[in-house]
Amino acid sequence: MTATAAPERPAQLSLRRILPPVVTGQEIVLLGVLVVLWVLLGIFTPAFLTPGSIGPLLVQVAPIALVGVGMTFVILTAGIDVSVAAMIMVSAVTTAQLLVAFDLPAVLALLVAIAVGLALGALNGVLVGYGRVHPIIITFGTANIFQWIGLRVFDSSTVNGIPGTLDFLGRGSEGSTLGVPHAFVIAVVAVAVAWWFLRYAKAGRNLYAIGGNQNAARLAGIKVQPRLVVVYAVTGALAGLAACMMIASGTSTLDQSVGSGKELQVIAAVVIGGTSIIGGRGSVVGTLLGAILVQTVVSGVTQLGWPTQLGFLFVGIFILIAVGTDLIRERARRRA
Amino acid sequence: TSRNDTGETAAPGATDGASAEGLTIAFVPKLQGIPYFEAMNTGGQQAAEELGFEWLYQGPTTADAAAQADIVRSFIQQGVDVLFVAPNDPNSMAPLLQEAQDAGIHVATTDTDAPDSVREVFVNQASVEGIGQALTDTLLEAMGGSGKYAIVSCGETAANLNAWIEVQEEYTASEYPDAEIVDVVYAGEDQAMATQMATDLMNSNPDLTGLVGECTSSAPGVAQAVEDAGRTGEVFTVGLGTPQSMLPYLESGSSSGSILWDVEALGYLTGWAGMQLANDGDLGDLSGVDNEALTAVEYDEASGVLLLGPPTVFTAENAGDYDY
Amino acid sequence: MTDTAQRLEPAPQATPRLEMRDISKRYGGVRAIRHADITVRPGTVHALVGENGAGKSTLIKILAGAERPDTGTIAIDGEPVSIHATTDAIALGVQTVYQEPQLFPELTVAENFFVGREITRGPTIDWRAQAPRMLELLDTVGLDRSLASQPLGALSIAKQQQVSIAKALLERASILILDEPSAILTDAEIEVLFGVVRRLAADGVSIIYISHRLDELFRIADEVTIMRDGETVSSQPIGELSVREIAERMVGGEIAEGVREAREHGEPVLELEHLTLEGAFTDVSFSVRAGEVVGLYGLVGSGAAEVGEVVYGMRRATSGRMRAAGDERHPANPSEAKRRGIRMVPANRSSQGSFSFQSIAFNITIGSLGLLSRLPGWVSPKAERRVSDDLIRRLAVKTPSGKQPIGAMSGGNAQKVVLARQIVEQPELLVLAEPTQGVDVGAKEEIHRIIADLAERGAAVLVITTDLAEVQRIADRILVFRSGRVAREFPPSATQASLLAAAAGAVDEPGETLTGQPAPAAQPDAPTDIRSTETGEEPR
Amino acid sequence: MTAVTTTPTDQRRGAAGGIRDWFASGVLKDRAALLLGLIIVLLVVMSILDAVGATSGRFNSDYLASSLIAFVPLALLALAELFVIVSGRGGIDLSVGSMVSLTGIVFAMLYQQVGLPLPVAIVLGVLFGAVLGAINGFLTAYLGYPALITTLATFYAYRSIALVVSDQRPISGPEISAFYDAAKAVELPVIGGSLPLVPLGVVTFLLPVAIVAWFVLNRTTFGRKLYAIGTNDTAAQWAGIDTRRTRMMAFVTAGALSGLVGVYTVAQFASARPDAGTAGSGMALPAITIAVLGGVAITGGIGRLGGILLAALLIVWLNASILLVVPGNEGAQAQLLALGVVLLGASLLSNATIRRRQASGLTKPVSVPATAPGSR
Ligand SMILES: Nc1ncnc2c1ncn2[C@@H]1O[C@H](COP(=O)(O)OP(=O)(O)OP(=O)(O)O)[C@@H](O)[C@H]1O
Ligand SMILES: Nc1ncnc2c1ncn2[C@@H]1O[C@H](COP(=O)(O)OP(=O)(O)OP(=O)(O)O)[C@@H](O)[C@H]1O
Ligand SMILES: [Mg+2]
Ligand SMILES: [Mg+2]
Repeated sequence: MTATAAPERPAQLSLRRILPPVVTGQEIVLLGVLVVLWVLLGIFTPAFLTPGSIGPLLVQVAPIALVGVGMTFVILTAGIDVSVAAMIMVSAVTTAQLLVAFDLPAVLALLVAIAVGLALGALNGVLVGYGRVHPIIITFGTANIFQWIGLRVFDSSTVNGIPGTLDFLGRGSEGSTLGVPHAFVIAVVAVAVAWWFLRYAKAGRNLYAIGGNQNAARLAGIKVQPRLVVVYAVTGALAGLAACMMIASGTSTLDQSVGSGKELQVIAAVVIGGTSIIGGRGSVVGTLLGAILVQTVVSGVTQLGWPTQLGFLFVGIFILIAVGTDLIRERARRRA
Repeated sequence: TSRNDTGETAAPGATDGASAEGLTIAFVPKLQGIPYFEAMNTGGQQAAEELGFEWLYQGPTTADAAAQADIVRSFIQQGVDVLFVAPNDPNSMAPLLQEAQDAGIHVATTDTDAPDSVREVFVNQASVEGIGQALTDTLLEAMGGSGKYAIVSCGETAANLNAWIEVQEEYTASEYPDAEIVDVVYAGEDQAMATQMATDLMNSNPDLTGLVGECTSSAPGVAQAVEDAGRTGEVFTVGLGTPQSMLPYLESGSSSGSILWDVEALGYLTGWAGMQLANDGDLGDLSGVDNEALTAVEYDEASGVLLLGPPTVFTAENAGDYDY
Repeated sequence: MTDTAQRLEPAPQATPRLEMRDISKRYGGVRAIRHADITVRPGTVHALVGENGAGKSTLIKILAGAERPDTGTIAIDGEPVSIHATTDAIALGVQTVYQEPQLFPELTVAENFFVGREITRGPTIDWRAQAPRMLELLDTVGLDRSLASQPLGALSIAKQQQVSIAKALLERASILILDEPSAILTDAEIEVLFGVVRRLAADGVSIIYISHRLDELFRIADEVTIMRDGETVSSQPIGELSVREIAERMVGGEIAEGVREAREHGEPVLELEHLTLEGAFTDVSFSVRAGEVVGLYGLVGSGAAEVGEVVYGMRRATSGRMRAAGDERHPANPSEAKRRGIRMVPANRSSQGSFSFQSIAFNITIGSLGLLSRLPGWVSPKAERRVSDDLIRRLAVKTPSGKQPIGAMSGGNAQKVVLARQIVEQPELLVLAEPTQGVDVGAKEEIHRIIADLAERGAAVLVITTDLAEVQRIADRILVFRSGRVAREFPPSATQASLLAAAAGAVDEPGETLTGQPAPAAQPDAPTDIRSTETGEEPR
Repeated sequence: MTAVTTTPTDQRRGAAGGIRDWFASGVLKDRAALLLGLIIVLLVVMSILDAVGATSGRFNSDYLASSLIAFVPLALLALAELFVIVSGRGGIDLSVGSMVSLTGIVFAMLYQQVGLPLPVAIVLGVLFGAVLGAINGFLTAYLGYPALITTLATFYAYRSIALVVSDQRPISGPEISAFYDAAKAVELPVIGGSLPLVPLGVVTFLLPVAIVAWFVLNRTTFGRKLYAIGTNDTAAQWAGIDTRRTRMMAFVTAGALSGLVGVYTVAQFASARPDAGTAGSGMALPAITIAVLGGVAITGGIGRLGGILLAALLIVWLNASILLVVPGNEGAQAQLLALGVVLLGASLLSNATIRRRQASGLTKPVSVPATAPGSR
């Protein structure tokens, strides 16, 4: 019988061969592209590679990367969340108003923001998990509703005179230690934790399973729906934290425009990072690099003195390049 | 079925007598919820109470010509007597104003004009030149009459912002030979974007000593960027910012001045002009009005422009007096 | 069989391993199962048979916790149990291999083993603990250990099926459910499977084995329960029945044997000379004449399937000549093949064949839209109804109307529709891959008749199958494929043994191969040989 | 427990038949019915509010008709989304708004600045839109980019190109202002006298397109192929359909429709705005929302024209009604709430098609209560 006929083989397999590689090709490609870009910008602009320039850039990146972590989870489960911008808006305005009204301590402000985001995200999760409607539809719907909530809270005015409570997350000098912005550190920590979680934790690996074949995951005994609720809730919470960063890096007034258009930027960062939009494959490190890439391009165009409207043309092109290389490698992998 | 209803509902507007009784004046801003237009609303309501007409205010949630048109249409349907619009897109508003007039409504513009339209009057906060020059003068006074500066504008397509920018360019070239505008960037209505772009500009032009925030969202943005970069006193900023949002920066010195005008007064003037239109009153004489903010008002019969007066320069001293 | 007989010894009154009583299940208006009873004794292999839609899968889904029964009781080892979720079933020692492998293409084979029941240290997965057991199981089902680190998506369907079987052995089960495990396995792989099943049974595990290949049941099963229209019709030791009796009880009527009498063949319609596709098959030469049915028999991965795909233009041959429907050019794609009168029925009904929530009419006509109106590019509903109704009648598709979505049909009928699509216009050359895989006996019978009928009308037919009985039944000539080559040609009269031998490469008299050069002599490690060729196979 | 009595079998056929007919007749028609119901409810409620004087303006046919000017672009773009989404494989087009902006600018340049005759300029504008769509299509169908990514990229790219080529200034002029007549409300010929003024665009743009689109979707082989590749791409290949070309054509169609909307918005705004399709939240998300609300299954293969038109009509009239009922800023805000609630409500109510595809059994990608056994 075959079993017996099978020749002898090492009894152990090294983990590296069972788990996905530590760094994906996509991450290497992105890193390469980034290095090249930064070098070029360093050459062609006077001050791109100075702390005064990189610092603020990373502060700008932080919220995108942070929400990107959640969005990566969501897209891994073959979902998508187009309501993040609206969630940012709601928790930003709520927090800002409380800061002005009660001069909350930073910790409390953070908790409030995160709690608000968590609540909204959980609503998304419940609807996605139990509503049996495609996530893009659910989150389109909730996005509109969240926006309405946000506008009601704004109550047709801006929030003025926001205290500097959260400045330790901002662009200013309080915002960074030894030139390293705290906001960015937080984002990096979040990415690191997520990376570990997705690679080694049971719950993390199961997300890939859910994204790869939801029905099979259910039959394998994974509680799919609760997991989805958590995933969307976490995204909401991260959006809340990102909202604090935006308050901090923004001016002393907050207006309705907060967060607008961020959902597409976040999705752009995630897909540039090599996460497959159909789920089951992706990495948070890629997302971080993607977020940095997008912001580099936008800032780079400004610093080069080119018309700023060109910035997003390049973002578009980079999306195609990044995903293109991923497609090519994917084909190669399938052939091999 | 009811083709003529509109005519009937609109009739009052056309026939209504001289009194302000039952007079309804509507105002459609470019965008709701921003302090600038909400302040105009306040001024308008104040006028309504004092002069005794009904003041309606409704704006789109995004600065979007189509959304604005829907609201204008609903006001036409409501058969208001006078309709004021601050058009997002003057061209697209023109035909709608025509429709409104055909429905027997007095139409007018405020804050932003729709030049080749049937509007009866344009309530102008300040002349394009006035604003452009005030911005330039205030900034260059701080910069010591020379140096490089850049402009952080907002919506790429905003007509009046682009007009002001043109004036600034010409005026700087002619009046301040040693000064130069190195770049004009567009941040949309997004404060964070404005701040980031200002930061980028300072980095890419180390010898930059001035920044202009061309609209109410980028004015505080550029000041914030200067503060964050810790270059208050080296890089000077001015902008068109509402007093409340600029106050902290005026006090910290990161903003050398905010060029604007008494927005509530502008709203008041708009309301008053509306009443005059409805009663075929003379837009020239404000005798009936006691509002010290409206002393400098001029009316130009020919162009049908009602000018609030020269722009105000807000400083740390006076900015606190305004609650918007 | 003999050891089977011995295992039947234990006294009947021993408490049964599983007792499902009076199980009923409705889906909307459909009564999937009605008062079904089944009793499985410890250490026995219990076959569950029935036509498509008889309720087999549903019954076992209920036991596996994938569906909830409306009524009925389940007792395991005499203890009444309630199974609400798959996890409950697993906890009770019920392991299930579902009809279609329920796996995760993006995860590695190793990970697929443990999804949902990982061995953890704290929150993290403990691979040191997991790896060894998994590797053993790969050996057990005859899979190469090196596959452990492969993404599952890169494996052939058959291998994936084997993985899901191995997976089911991970935890000591008291009841193992296999729902049509053999449908996509080659005979060699089935042998391995049987070995595993026998060993488990010997250890006292009870196995519920669903299959449409009735003949194989006699080699593995101790008892058989027959289902029809959601009811359990009968249940007894399988020795008491013949294949024919079982088949008749399944359909509740007589089945006529379809015999194919030899007849004159016309001109060659398909001629292959030294055709080669890298990694699939090499130097293949044969021809099919008008009115002739040629059977390509080979194990999965033998390369036979790819031959069909090349002929139909799904793939490009790397070298060699091909003359199809009087044209030297290799068809660039199926649409070109179609234009030349070449049609092919794909192997996988659901993923390659059906437009699930479109109507039957849509499914039948979609391959011949040209017929649906005189002016090109246009579609006339009348013509559509005419064409589809005609084929529904011709192929005796069991449906009240062409409006019904194909997704609502069982395998047999769905297969007929997919077949119908390719014979709307009488094809000059018809290629069929696994035309009756997983189709119940009744439908199988009818499909074979249809194929024969097409040949009668002058079509050249190439049937590519891994089903021995089938190829014997319908082919005028049988080409046995092995390791990407035509190993030998047989007449339909050849014995199953010799066919299987040629396919597995066990026995092979040199000189008798079509391709001339002596085929490799009998090898002791034949299966390894097969594996090595399969690994060269390209995943779809 | 041997032979089956025929009665239950018959009952099964009956029951299963009922469900089958319901399914075959389509959850889509269901959706259309739902939307129609909602529209009627809206009209009734509003008429009552109007009667009791709870509305700030008369709610009458004139108002409903005049608000249709916003109906045209919304419906056309939702239709564009229908083609792309139905083509399956995660088909979706985020770039329609940008295409509208860009084609609008190009059209205005050709018409206003180059001075081409109007029909020529319109045709070229639409063709240009088709080219933009072809780029999306090529990237997606032939190079294998996921549609969401392709169109996210081109959304950014087209948008910035529109701003750059127009030097971010709206293009306007006498000709274009006159072109507003193509969109403005007029009296329809012959029967017009008895009807309210209908925006001309409904007749000149929407109606013809809708009729053509209906035939394309239901009476042409392209339509069949479109639904086929959306339902099961692999099976479509095996059926000998050129899936890439079909999918490409879906995007080209979407591009052409966006181009048409680009031209229309020029008329509607009496100027070509480089941000016409991207201002505020942009036109793409509403279009997708309308398509989904109209019963298009985001997973492909399902979607009908009628649903789209009804969905667009519902939203346009709902928005118009809200403005009459809710005064001040709350009015415009309430529109957001309404859209969200309607979308969620409708999808959660009748999501049967999608549910069948995702959830049900272990067997087929989709399955419905079967009849095969019952009907024998
Ligand atoms: N999820 C479902 N929804 C509705 N009806 C279903 C569902 N699953 C099964 N059915 C019904 O239950 C009956 C039995 O289905 P089942 O899959 O058990 O048949 P089967 O015996 O497994 O057929 P096959 O041999 O083709 O696998 C079918 O006729 C069908 O009508
Ligand atoms: N999830 C489901 N929903 C509705 N009906 C189903 C479902 N699953 C199976 N059925 C019905 O059960 C019957 C048998 O289903 P099944 O999928 O087992 O057939 P099949 O697997 O194609 O047959 P076979 O596998 O024996 O060829 C069919 O009538 C099918 O419509
Ligand atoms: Mg089956
Ligand atoms: Mg089954």
